[in-house]
Amino acid sequence: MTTIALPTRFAVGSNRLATAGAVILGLVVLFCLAGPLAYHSDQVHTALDAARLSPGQQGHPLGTDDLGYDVLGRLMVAGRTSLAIGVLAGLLATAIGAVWGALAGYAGGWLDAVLMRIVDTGVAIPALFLLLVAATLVTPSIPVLSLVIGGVSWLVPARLMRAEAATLRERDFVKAITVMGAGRLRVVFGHLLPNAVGTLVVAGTFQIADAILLVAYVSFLGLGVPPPATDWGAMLSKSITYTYDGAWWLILPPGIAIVLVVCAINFVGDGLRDAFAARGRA
Amino acid sequence: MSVLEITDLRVSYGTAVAVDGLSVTVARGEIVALVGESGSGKSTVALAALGLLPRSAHVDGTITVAGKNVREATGEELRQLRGRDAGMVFQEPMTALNPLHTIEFQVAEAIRNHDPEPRRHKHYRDRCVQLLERVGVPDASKRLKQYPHQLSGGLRQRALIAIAIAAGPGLILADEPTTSLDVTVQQQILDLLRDIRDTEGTGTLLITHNLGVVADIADRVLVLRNGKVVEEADTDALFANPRHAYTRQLLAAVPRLGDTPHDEEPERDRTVLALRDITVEYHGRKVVDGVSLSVGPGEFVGLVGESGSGKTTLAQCALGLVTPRGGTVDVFGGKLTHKARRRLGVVFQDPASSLDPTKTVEQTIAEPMVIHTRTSRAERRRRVRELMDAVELPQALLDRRGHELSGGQRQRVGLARAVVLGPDLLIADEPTSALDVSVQAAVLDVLERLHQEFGFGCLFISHDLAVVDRVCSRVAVLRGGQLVEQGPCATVLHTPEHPYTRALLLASPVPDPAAQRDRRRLATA
Amino acid sequence: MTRFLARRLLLALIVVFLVTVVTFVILHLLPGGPARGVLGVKATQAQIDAFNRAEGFDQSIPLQYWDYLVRLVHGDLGTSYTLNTDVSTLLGERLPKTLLLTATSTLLGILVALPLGVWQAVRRGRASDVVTTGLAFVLYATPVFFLSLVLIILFAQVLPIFPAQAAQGDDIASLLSQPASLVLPVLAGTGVTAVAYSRYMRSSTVDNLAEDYVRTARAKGTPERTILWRHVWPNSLTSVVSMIGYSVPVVFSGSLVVESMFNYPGVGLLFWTAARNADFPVLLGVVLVIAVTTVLGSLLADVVQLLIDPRVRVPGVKS
Amino acid sequence: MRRGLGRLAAVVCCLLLAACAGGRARHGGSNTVSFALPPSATPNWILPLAIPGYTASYNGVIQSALFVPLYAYDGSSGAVGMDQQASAANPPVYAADGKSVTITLKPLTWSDGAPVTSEDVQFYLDLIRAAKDDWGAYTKGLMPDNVTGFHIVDDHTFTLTLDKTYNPGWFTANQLTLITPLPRQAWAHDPDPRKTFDYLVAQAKNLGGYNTDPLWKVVDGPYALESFSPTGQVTLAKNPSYTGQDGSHLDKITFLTFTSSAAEYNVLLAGGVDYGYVPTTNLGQRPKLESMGYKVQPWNGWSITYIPYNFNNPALGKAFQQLYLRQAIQHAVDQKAISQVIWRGTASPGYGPVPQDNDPTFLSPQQKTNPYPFDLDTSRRLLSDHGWRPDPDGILACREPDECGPGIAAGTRLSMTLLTESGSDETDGTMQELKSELSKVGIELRINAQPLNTVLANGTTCEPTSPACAWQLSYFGTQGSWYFPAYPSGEQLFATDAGVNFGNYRDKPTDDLINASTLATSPQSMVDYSARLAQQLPVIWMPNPPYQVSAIDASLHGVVQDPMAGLQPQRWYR
Repeated sequence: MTTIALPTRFAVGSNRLATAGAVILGLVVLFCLAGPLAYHSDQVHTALDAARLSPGQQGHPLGTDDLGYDVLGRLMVAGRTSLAIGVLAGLLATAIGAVWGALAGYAGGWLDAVLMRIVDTGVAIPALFLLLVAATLVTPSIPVLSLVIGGVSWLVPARLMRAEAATLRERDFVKAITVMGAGRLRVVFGHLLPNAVGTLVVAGTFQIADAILLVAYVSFLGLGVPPPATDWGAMLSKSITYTYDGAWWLILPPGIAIVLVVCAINFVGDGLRDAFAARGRA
Repeated sequence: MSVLEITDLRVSYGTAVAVDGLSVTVARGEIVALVGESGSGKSTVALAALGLLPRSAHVDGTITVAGKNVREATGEELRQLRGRDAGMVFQEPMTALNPLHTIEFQVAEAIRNHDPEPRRHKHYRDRCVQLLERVGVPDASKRLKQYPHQLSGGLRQRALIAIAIAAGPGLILADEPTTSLDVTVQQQILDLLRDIRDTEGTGTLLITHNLGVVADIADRVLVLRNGKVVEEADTDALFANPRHAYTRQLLAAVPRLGDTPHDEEPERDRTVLALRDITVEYHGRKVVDGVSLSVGPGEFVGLVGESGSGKTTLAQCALGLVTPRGGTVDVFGGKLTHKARRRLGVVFQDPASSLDPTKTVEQTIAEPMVIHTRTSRAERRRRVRELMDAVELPQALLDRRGHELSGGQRQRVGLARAVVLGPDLLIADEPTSALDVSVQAAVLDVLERLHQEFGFGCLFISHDLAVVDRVCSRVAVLRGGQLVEQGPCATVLHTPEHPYTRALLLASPVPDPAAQRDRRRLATA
Repeated sequence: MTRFLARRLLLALIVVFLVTVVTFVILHLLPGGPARGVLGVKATQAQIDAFNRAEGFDQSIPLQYWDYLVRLVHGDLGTSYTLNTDVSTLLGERLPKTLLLTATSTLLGILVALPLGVWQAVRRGRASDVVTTGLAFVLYATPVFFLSLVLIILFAQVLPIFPAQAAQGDDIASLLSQPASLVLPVLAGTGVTAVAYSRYMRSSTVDNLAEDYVRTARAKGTPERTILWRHVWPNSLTSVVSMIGYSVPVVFSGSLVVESMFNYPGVGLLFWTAARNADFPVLLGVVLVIAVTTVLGSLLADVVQLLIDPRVRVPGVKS
Repeated sequence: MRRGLGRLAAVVCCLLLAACAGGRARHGGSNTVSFALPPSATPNWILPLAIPGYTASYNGVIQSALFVPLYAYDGSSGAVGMDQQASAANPPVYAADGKSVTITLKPLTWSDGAPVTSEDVQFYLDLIRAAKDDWGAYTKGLMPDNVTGFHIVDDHTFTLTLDKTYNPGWFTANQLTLITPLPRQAWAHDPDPRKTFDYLVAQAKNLGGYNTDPLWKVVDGPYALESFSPTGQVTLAKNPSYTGQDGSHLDKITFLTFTSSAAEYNVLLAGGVDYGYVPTTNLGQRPKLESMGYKVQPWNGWSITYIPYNFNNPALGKAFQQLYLRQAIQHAVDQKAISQVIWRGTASPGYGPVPQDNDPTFLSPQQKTNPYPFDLDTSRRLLSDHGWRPDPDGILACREPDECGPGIAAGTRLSMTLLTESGSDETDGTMQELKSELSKVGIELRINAQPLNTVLANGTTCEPTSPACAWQLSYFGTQGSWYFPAYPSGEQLFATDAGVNFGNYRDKPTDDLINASTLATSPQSMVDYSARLAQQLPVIWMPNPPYQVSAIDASLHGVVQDPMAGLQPQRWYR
């Protein structure tokens, strides 16, 4: 049996984009975490007497918003929230999805059918509706929002993992170890999940990116963390007002921050996918 | 006059050299075989001949097809050359055909591509029918309307050959054209290739790993190893008098029927595996139909059959992976309980998927011990080392993972895992089919030694009669889900009673051109 | 084939049923119920009790659900608490507008994305691919509301070419009478779909270009252009077509945001208003419509798959 | 398939091209006016007999244009008072004992030719008496329970017998205004008033029938219904058979509905509205609007805005009962800055229980001058003087229970949750500002923003032991917490056990003053009431947002922005 053994080819640039993504991500994280150490601004108390200042006025490089918060400092504080929720929610969604999908894919039969119909149902209900209801049931905070967003976005990883598990289940090593007496838990946790790690890491990366977007949506709709805490989406929630006030540039810092971070994470995810695909082929 | 002339071909990907200074010519009406094991670079040669190598390949040397220099041809010249001067037949007829187009579309396209005035595809229907009839497709006009997935493997390969010869090329490049086919179908395809050569005078470059196929059809042979030709000779000369050590080694590794003496086996009254009247249905179709089979303690039973004969399904019944619709499965005189599984070992066909790529060799071999025993870590480690020795693997591999091993090494690890608890029954489903012959021989040696050491009963599933003859004492032949014949190897494989067994035996090519000619005469008679 | 469809239809029904259960239960978990929101600050306890009695909120949730289901089967989605109109009429007015928005932007998205994806795949790894793929990533990373904002700023404020607001009015004709007001919402919606589809199309085409049948086609002398459009394109399309069918929820949630940004009088806006007023019958109705559309989308994807892929349509050989 | 795609592409291109040629409407012009209703306001009730859920003011505007109420109160004169022109009767004459009142109707005529008579008033009273539990304005003990007899003197004169003596000002403004004469000859469907009531309600629920139902053709107001779309767009045309003194100058007025304020604003910018509103957030564009020919004017409501304390809250109720704590909190509310910066000058500070910026009649000097101005130092001192000391996290805790006050345990922390309505930038900003200032004093305010209905549903009156009493502070005042009827007394707000006394405020002197304001005849009790509650702080007084910030076509004259949110479009002219 002959196969042409070609060395793995990366898509030109995918690797470079991934590196660029990682660098951008690192810089943004540094900006959000270490930024406030170097650049001090009061992000707890309003300052109505210093509201709506243009960039550069009174020592505010990016100006102030309509309650007098320094925009540059706010960008850092907001970024912490966005990133924290994004990462936590993304990981949670991936974890739930992984176990759910692995169970469905490995068990097959009626359990698979039941579990996947639940996923179908979840997909058919708009996530925004669930978030809206959730926000009225509980007071938003970083852990709560992470739970809620993770809780509504595990469906995609669950489907991915199910497909992966259904494939893995047919692999000889799983059959062999099952025949020789391995139990379901051992197979799922000892073999299926470790083998799906590549898929999961990639899915997790994309989940984090998507979660950051979802947090932005939620906050944009006013269902985010209560003030004075904020996040990038919340900074944009008054954007329409800003544009009518002629302060349209106020929407750029948080808007660009979201796009930049989500983009960077996606680049990294794509790079990881290629890397895992390469390892799988080796 | 030669239809293909390759001089001093070198192909490399980065630093990896695939082909290293290969020269070969194929004349009209000649069948030249390029034989070698995996990684020898033989497929690269075929692709290079039509300029089909990926951009990343670095190519040196000259390639001339029908007098045209392939390496200097422009894109359009190359396109014209492909199909008209040389047709190509690939190994996997399923993936090599476009699943969304009818056979007619795909055959007609091959004609149309070289029609100076291309017309709509349906204008070529008559020619397509002729072509399909030429390659022996029954009901040609009906088949034209069908899609690849509606055809059997053999018919797909015939359709591919029809595509290859559609524009009347002087050369056919056949890359492992029969590897994925059953022996009986393989025989038909080889006959077809020979017939095309005889009638159309086409030259053929046949790429294969199977020395039996070479002996059957080739006029001349080049033996390839690591991209280099180690020996070139006429077929008869090569088999009669191999000059290079590697060629000799290859030939020696090929199992042959009758090479292994069979002792009289005592009748056994106990069984480790007893399948009684097993019937399995998929979607209302009987895949296994009333098969009874037993394996005694220490007995080595072969189960042979072509694809779709139900042999793997039967094995899965024994393993509890498939629940039969009718009949009983009896393992160690009872049901297949968790306790019984401790005494059961299993080896599968595909070395690529037989090991968990996230586990080290040591973890893999030790896993059954973790499941069934409470042995200490040190004890497990000692046992794993013993087994590494038993399957002839160096201890250095203990911390490697599956994908860092070769195919043969992986199957050895699989064997070690299967026998780590000293099983009473081993079920081996085509454990060597995916391996090169030399590796296969070594793995079979290991298997036999383990059998002697542990004395397990074994159900050995294979499509290769010679392999079965080599390791088994008793054999059962399956066809279409039914048991055709069973008995001692000495009887069934040497003096078969059933016509199907006989046909099977005749269809398996042997690496001996003279014998192969005799057999062919017998088969056509 | 009929059995396949029947099976899929049954699954779709099950999913829709589950959606109604989940939505209903979730809404009735909300504290306080809708009475205050509907009746206002000045309502007395007696009036609130009367409202709850009239709407059946004093009954157990399963009983209420049963009533709801019975009415649903008769095509009665209930009556809006605040708009004094039955929900089916409201949806009948709004749904065509949302469909106009989503269908136009999906169609535009497809028209842009599919050729773009093929082009990127063919030029894979070259500068033009890297640049367009990078841009697609940027657009993908842009939240719809931000994209809408940027569109508003650029095309309604800096260069006032298009209105920032969709036309208002009772029927779809009023929307079509001011097509200029549709441009920005449609563009924002197109952004959502085009990016997703072009990513699928690119990777699907890249995968298919590496398939054996492409090598076969090349080996028989097929021109590259024919290989691309007659061999690779249909194959890439089969997987992307189902992606398009499955993307209905994405398109709809995009539409929820786009409609609220451009004040487009469709189902999405109805949803926000109903959410603000705790208008349960309308919320249930909208979620049900979205769920049914989602399920229909995947059903449609399967049917189209059935039509274009002979492997699904025609039974193969038994192996 | 491919051809189909091509055709669609062509259609899309046409759409895009046509898009560039879209036109715009222009405000002003003929003798008609288009009026923008508040966002999401959809008129859905034409019958001047409201049932719960249909009492919105925009319904009332349309009803009173069609059916003249017995007495209209509005701010058209500059102060809130009776609008004689818009009333169906001459001012009421109370008997000396105050236990009966005699009313004479003006010579109005129904559009079917019949005169408006005393029986039409009796018809109304019979209806609400028969179905009082289903009547939206019913409060036990008040109308119609407090009218014990109806005596017809003649076709235009009748006498009502009352169950006790009432303050005539209050009774006219808050009780008689509820009555509207109805066309008995056209509407008395059944001799049984209950059945008639049900019939009328059923007809009124059928929005689709408004255009054709003959019931609604019989009107006595300055306008008649021209068209009514189920989505809420309503057009009224001048009533040709109107016989009163308040006839319409305009030919037509159209009420437009919008799903959001942003939508309205854009139509306003496009010139599609004569009388619209500017979302506060868009006030930055005021000059542009003015250059387009709009007058931009806040429309102040007859309202107050506040945050109730839940005095029954198990954790902090006892603390809230301490006046010094309420004073400390009130000192931390920078009403001026909130009004100026966050509301951009459209809201106005409010320091007590009566509307402060329309009519000084009831305003006490105490409320007017603000007894508790923004002063964080005083706030801090009040708390430290009463035994509150900061914890390590800066939040004050009670360390001297004797000084803190009865029922406050040592260690009680001043950390409170504010349930506030979501969806408004101004409210969000106000709450952030409040939180920020309170944190400087050592009080932690946790903000829980929820949709308005959730806030209302959760922040209601409750027993201390009930889990429903978990709320501590609640804000539902984005559009003003409370709109008063004509007479701004507090019997529903701050009287013990009153329906909208959500926080369970109990104060005997207040109860007495409220009683006096409804029963006694002198206005002094109202002024005293204003003073008392400005000092006692039953709630946190907050800036009162405007009803809306209007943008009015400069060529439209005669417009008075009635604090009671009523409209008198008949008096507008160009």
